[in-house]
Amino acid sequence: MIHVAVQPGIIDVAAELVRHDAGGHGASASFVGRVRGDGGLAELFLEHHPVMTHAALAELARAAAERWALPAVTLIHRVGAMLPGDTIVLVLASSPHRSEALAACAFLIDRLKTDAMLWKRETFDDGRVQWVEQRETDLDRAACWEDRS
Amino acid sequence: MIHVAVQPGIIDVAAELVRHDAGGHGASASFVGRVRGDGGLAELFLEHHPVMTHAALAELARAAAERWALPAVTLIHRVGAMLPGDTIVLVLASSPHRSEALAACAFLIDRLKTDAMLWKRETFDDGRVQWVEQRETDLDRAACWEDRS
Amino acid sequence: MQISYFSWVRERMGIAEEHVALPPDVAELSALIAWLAARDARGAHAFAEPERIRAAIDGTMIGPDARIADAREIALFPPVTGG
Amino acid sequence: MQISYFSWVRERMGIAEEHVALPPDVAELSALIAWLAARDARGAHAFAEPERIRAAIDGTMIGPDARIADAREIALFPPVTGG
Repeated sequence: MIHVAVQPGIIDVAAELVRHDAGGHGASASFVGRVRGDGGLAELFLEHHPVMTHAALAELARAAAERWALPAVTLIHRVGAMLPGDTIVLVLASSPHRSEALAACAFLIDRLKTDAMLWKRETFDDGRVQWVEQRETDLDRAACWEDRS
Repeated sequence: MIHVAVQPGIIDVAAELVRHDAGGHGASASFVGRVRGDGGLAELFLEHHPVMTHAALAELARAAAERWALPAVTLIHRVGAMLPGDTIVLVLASSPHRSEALAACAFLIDRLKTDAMLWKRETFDDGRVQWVEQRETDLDRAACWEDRS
Repeated sequence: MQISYFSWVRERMGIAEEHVALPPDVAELSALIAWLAARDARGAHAFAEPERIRAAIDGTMIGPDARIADAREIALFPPVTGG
Repeated sequence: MQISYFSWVRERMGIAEEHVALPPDVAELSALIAWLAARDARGAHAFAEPERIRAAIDGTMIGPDARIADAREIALFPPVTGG
């Protein structure tokens, strides 16, 4: 089962785990990304495209499910205004075997950094506001999945 | 915070997530391994050493926390008799950054297959009982962590 | 043709989207960006560095040489920073 | 000296642990395994393939040439299959 969501509401990790695990998979890998309060961050705003963001996540989930023959993939991205500690993204990948689940989970988190139309804007305690710049390391990590089979 | 347990009781994944996430880490990777009912498996029994099993898991958790500078590692292994669908092992690794959390999670699940004194015995619906043999692929996966820095 | 803007491109343009009637010589993406940059001060600010601009036509990512004549919607935005 | 057995080694021996008084010439792990294999039918069954036996002295993994004279507890078991 593939479940993809782009939502302004809080990501309920426990509820998503229950939904995802309904099949009782042999191996489940997960990744949870949260807003860090580094450097006095007060708010993280995540802008998205009303159509393309969901389409990109759905395509990534489909690609991972096909590549590693996964019975279940969950990919949920929050958008809009968030506070430090809030969950931004949840990736769940399940398989009968651990190596497929772990690889798919890493693939999904790496690739959604570069493939999904999402832009982060940071607001700090002192009033500064800045859009996050794309990092070379993210591009490198995402690209390395192209070379493997 | 490092939390390691070897327990005959059910692993409460939701409760362990809450305990582990108390620090509000930027990135958390997890792995859940469950008993698969392949081939008519009726029961999985996991034998352990009363002292060495916990010591090995504690050493692995310590090594991972040190190698990737992790603020939190949880490593819980169930022992004794289990049914298909039961959770055998839970790995949680958190870091400010995703690559460290993902790498540590994969390291821990690979290495505990070869480093911890645990032995699986399978009982099938037709009454057959067999001890699981060590797999070369598990040794290879565990060994590959030796070469990386 | 509808053009939509995202992230700091949207902020610098001051609008999320607009409908434009393009001159016939604006046929590729690069020409559209140059035309927007020359149109007014907001465009000049938003598109001062064309190499930092990414684009999609009707939901598909495109390069600077892509023809835009048949597009219904063009999205213009900086490199993504999600996850 | 206490010897403890695990997994199918324990099942074949029929006991989880025992105390033994070793002959003075049984000084290394490999000699201990040969001695157990020669002692009775259960030992012969459990230790028919010494290359499949792993061991630890007082909580530390050891190889076949390790000296065992000073051990308090020796654990004998097959390769692990956890996770």
